[in-house]
Amino acid sequence: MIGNAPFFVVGLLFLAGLVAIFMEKNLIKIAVAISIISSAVNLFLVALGYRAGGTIPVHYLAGEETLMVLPTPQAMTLTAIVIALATTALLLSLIMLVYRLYGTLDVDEIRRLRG
Amino acid sequence: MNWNDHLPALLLAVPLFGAFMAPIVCLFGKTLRNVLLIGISFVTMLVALLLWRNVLVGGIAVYVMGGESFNLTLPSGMALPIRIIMEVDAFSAFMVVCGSIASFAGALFSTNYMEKFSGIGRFVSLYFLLTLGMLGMMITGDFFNFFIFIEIASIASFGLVAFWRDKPEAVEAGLKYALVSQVGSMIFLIAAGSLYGKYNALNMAAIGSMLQFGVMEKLALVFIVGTLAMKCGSFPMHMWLPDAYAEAPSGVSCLLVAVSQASLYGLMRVCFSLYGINLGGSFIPWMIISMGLASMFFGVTMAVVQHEIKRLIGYHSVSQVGYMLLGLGVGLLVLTDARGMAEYGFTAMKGGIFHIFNYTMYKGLLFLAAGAIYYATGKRDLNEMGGLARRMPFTTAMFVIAAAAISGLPPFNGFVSKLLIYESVFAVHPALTVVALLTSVLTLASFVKVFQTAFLGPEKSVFTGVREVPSGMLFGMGVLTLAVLGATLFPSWTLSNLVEPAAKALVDQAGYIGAVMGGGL
Amino acid sequence: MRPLSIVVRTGCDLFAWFLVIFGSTIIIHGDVTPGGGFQGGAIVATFLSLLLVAYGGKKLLAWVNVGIFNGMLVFGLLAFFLLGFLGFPHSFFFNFLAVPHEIAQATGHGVIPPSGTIALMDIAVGLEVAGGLSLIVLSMFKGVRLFREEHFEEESGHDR
Amino acid sequence: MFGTVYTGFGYWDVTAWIVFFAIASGLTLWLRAQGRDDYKEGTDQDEIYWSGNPVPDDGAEISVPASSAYWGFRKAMEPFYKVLTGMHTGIGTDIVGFYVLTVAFMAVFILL
Repeated sequence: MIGNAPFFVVGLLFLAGLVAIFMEKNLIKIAVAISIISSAVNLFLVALGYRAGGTIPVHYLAGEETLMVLPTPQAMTLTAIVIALATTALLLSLIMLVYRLYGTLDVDEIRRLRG
Repeated sequence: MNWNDHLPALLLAVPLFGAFMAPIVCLFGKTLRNVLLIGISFVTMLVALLLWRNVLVGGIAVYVMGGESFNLTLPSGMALPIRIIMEVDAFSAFMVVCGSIASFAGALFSTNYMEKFSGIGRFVSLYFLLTLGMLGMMITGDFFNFFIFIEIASIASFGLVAFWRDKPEAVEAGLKYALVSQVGSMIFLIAAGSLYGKYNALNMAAIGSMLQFGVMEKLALVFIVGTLAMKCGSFPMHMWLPDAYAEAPSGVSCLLVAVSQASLYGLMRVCFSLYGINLGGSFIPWMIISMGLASMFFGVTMAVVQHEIKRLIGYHSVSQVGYMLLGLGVGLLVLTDARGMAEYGFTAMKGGIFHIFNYTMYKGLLFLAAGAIYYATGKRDLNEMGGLARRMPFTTAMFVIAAAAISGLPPFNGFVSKLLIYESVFAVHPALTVVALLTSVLTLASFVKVFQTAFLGPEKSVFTGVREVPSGMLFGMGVLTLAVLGATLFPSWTLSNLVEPAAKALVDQAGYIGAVMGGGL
Repeated sequence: MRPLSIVVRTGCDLFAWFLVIFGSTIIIHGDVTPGGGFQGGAIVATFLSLLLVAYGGKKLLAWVNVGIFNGMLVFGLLAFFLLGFLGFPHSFFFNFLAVPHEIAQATGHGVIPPSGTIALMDIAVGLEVAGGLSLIVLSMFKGVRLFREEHFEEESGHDR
Repeated sequence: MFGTVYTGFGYWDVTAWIVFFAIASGLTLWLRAQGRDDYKEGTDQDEIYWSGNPVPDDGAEISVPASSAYWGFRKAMEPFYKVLTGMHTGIGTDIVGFYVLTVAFMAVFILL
């Protein structure tokens, strides 16, 4: 049973992020919700590579002939974190600009482009 | 060391080099920066054409990044390919040619269009990163690498859509596109992770060879189809597209059109080559067809009532994507039924793929023409325009060609691809063709409105100072006009050399998998 | 932001450069430890944010020379591209400096680290990320005051 | 000369269309030339007939604005457009909502 616990946590985190996007009115909280979703996906990727009792997948540190955890999901997670950093930085800068130009952060008021 | 084998890597290395060199070159003044912008995008187009010729002659081009030799896909008896493999078959080569022509035309256009703005060094590097992301999406054979290229293209397009950071609408459009695209990418990543978790392979060909259609694969397929359909602007998820295309600088809108085609390519690559024959049931093909129909009809009904020129063209791109989804959806529907495929499925796919080429060309031309009007008059609202044909003859001529091509008037290339789609889709169900025809009529109606109000009509005193746009922009539009006229005058050549090999490559899933898994040596 | 008290500023003076040293050790040992270019670069970038918090905006913007971070960014990017390009007779990112396992085992760790270009690419990425993240911190800080005091000339192009 | 495209149900030939276009335009130009030959460029015959009133010199007053084009179409489809434009609210979270709803709809129906 313990084996599937991380995937339940991923489901809960993802739902929390998704619900927060729709319930929140403030743009910065929506950006936080999006980073919650991306951390949920990172946890999902890392949990994929886990082998029970595996050690760190670096020969230099772990020595020879031991059961190792899969390294590829860790590389995928690292890249996903790098991408999430870049998108969050750009998203927050855009939110800063929107606050400068619209004077508000309420997502319902930022709708000059409609129809 | 034959350079022909290294073309897939060169195709990505050249824009990457352009993006990294841009900050340095911009220190040495404007002309050197324009030379970099035009030169690098021209070289990318050359490499793309060479790669297309190679693939046409030599079959699927496989390139292993960082391997001993470029085609060592399964080193020393490994069961699965371990490195990132670029797999260029006829369909991706066709898409690379369309994308690089659009990128070259946009670069030519942006040299004059952006000269009055500051921060053009960042614009050039973002432009090349967007081209890199688009071309990478089209040739990569690795599924997680496809996600990385989607992200490169998305981040570059957020920055470019919100490039005029003091215009509130541009920043709002960039923000909304960023919100929906970021949620979509995370859902796509879950699909990529679950496919990796079950098959322990990231390479599309490797996953395709081992894939059985279970519950987890169904969910992964739905997440991928949903995200990629959102990125290319199909109906229920299209609302970011008219905002983003209208508010971006016009050279960038021309490239964004090709970037949305890259996600359409990804959608078709996953449906045809990854899932292919074991795409259980016909729910996904019918879903793609219904999304195509909805995008067509609601896109064009929204476009007819617009009175702002770039938003109108943006809504038209939503409806034109509907045609491609319809054509390729019908191809997907009859993938397993050989008689249906021979009778009308293959023609529908040929129509859909030919429409991708035509759409990228004339839609880019429309955005550039709208940008030229905006550059010359400074206005975007159709109510304030009138009688521009007197002062801007070249732009008017190119706009007429593009408008005739998009509404499918007989001699032009839009008509040929729509004809292929009408006749083949009719065999599936007449209602599909009725909606397609109705959309084409409404497209013609809205472009007659745009042409009459913007170009014809009496001379307005406020536009006496208007002059024809500088030559860089005219050359940019000229490249796309040449492509439209080429496909118009030589439809059979274009079909047999560009479109047919692409359709055959897309249908032939075994060939795609064999190129990588079949030892590759 | 106003500069903080003298206690914080002296603490920051003492501590700041050790951050950079710690970050660069993670970068340099990137290929044999779980660290690497990105994580090391991120730590080096915290040097600038620590200064920004301790000394406030005006003093930092007067002190810092953005050209250095631009130079690091572009140098790291071009070094990464060049290392990829040098592998060309074989393939784009070929690891042409790698020492085969048995030779490295026999002679112990020579001057060139056994992982070849991966280590050099790590250092290039570390430099690039350090420059890039510092630029992000600086431009986001400038963005806070974008329209207020700094005279923001309207983009002259589109409202002609 | 330019080759024909066979679409499985019919064919499309560019040369045939160009030949037809040349004949048709020749015919129309000939018909146009049959008009009255007392028409001279640049005289008062070129004046716009604005139902008798003096024509204003600035073209802005007499040009038809774009938003009034197809007003009948817009008026006839009023209920349809009220729903359609109502759907395009332009709020950021609505766009994400439509996307998540579509993915959920597809997930439900594919698992059925």
